[in-house]
Amino acid sequence: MSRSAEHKAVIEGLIFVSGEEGIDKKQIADVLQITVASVEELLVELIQSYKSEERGMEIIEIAGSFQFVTKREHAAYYERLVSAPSHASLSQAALETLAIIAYKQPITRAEIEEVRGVKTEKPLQTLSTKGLITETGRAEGTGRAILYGTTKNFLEHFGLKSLQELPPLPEQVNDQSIEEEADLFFSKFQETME
Amino acid sequence: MSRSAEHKAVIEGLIFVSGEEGIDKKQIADVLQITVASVEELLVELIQSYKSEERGMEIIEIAGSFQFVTKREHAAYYERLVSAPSHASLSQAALETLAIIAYKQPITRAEIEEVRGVKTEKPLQTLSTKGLITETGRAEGTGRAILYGTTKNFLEHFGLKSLQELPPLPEQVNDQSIEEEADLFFSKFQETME
Amino acid sequence: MKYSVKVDAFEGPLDLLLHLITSYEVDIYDIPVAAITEQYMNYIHTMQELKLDVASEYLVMAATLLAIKSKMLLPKQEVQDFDQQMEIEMDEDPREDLVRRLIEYRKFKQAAVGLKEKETARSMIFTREAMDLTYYESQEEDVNPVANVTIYDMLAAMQKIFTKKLEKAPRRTTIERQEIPIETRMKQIINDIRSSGRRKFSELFASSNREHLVVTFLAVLELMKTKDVTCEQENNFSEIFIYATKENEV
Repeated sequence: MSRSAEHKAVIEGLIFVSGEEGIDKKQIADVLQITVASVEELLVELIQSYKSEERGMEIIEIAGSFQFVTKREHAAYYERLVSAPSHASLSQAALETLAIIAYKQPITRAEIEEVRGVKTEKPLQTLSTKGLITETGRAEGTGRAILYGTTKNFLEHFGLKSLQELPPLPEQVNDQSIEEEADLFFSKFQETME
Repeated sequence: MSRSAEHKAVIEGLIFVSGEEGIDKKQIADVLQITVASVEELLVELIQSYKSEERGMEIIEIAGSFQFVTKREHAAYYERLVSAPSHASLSQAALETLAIIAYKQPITRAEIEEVRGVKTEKPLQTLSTKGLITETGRAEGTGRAILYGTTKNFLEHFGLKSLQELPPLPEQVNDQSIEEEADLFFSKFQETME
Repeated sequence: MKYSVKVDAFEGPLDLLLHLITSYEVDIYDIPVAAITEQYMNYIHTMQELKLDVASEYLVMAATLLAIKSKMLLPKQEVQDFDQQMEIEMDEDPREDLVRRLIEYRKFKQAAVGLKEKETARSMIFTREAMDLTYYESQEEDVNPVANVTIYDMLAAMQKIFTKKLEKAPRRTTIERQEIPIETRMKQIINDIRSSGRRKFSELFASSNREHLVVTFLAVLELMKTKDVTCEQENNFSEIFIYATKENEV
């Protein structure tokens, strides 16, 4: 077996033994005593081989760690085996609160409530209990309110590589098009009035 | 993808998610809704493909159950992984088991499995080997199951003077937060009043 | 006045307003305040008639809407200028702050939908626990068995178990919350119908209690199945009348 083929096989094994906890590039590089760049190269090949072939698992990156997961299109089969859902879904209140925190962190409760227009104590508590958010510090000024931010668990719950992978907020892409739509609507409206 | 190729892929995934408990032919046949004979055929192919290729894992049969294990010739790498300074010495499974024993001792294996929802034989063995838990007696009643408790070693390694020094448990998950999940319209309105 | 109550979870007054704006297909940048306020007030009144606690935030928003409405009714003081458009633009629109809040809220409501999609995708993939690697550890005597693990990691593990348990729990709770037995409600309904000859379907659903509504509906279905009642409806969407079929015991 060539050197790099063996390394690739070991990377496969390392990702496998790490299970749902995953393993990052640095750890792999330390074990193989090769550079992170070499690990990256082999990882790309390995990930590709699981994608292209008729395989039951694939390698994904979540929160910087690589792990094996089953393929989405086979979900129905595994549901037959595992009775409980692997992830319970969050309530609408919790999801809205989490969205605000994810995009605006660090943020205080008062600021969240300002956006939602309702009290948000309970969703915050639920999200804390589930380990999706955490206190990240205290705001400056009077009161020194608690600042909230998302956790690594948050990335795991939503299967995100990092916070950068969050879809862009509608504002950044859409606000203009909404206004354009409105303008269009009005120009049409005026046309019909004339 | 052909029917049998998809079945083979799902078998691979099933063995993967079954972890250290493994899965037998009958269970696989039930999930795929095919005959045990067909499963056997696909299993042979799958096992062969892992043997012949340069892979990090292989599939073995133990007491009728199939599971993935790492390849023996890569042992040196895993030794390096566990001896790395960053490597946590207890797996998530072992930590969970230790936590349950610490807070609920004396406790039987069946009770631990009730809380965790999965088999706990291996974590118990690991914790015993590491001298963190020990048998403290036998439960009353039929079977007289072994009762587990933590050791003096456990206290020393975690820097505790006594069990009373264990940090209090996170707030017990209560009905309130379950109702929040239940997503009832009316409770929502009331919630916002609080 | 005709209005319909949408039995759905609104996440607050902003959510309700967005719903009204969407269902009446009006422009969020040019809200017809009078019309939307009327719909909003109808909703609040319905909630109150159903004896639901209306959250204070809903009432605050009602007051805000009324204030905006009255400001917009105030006559403009400036002289009719040739370029009227200019004047209006320079004047502060009393709706401005509300529109800003609605747009801000809508942004995150959409972001929540995005998260929900990610969550669903994530729930369709399965994984497994990390393998126990104790076998590979060196057997030297003085090795710390809990290296890199603190008491707080243990606590976090405990918390994770609770979360897992919680995640499994909700499926059961809604079903277990049946406090009114269907049989009891069936008896009530049949007695009610017998005393009055017939009943409007809608009259059976006067209660504001969700559970009561569900039990009532199930009770009616059960009574239809046992042929104790029959239902008649003249036209699509018209009122359904329920008649008792037998005079003997239920």
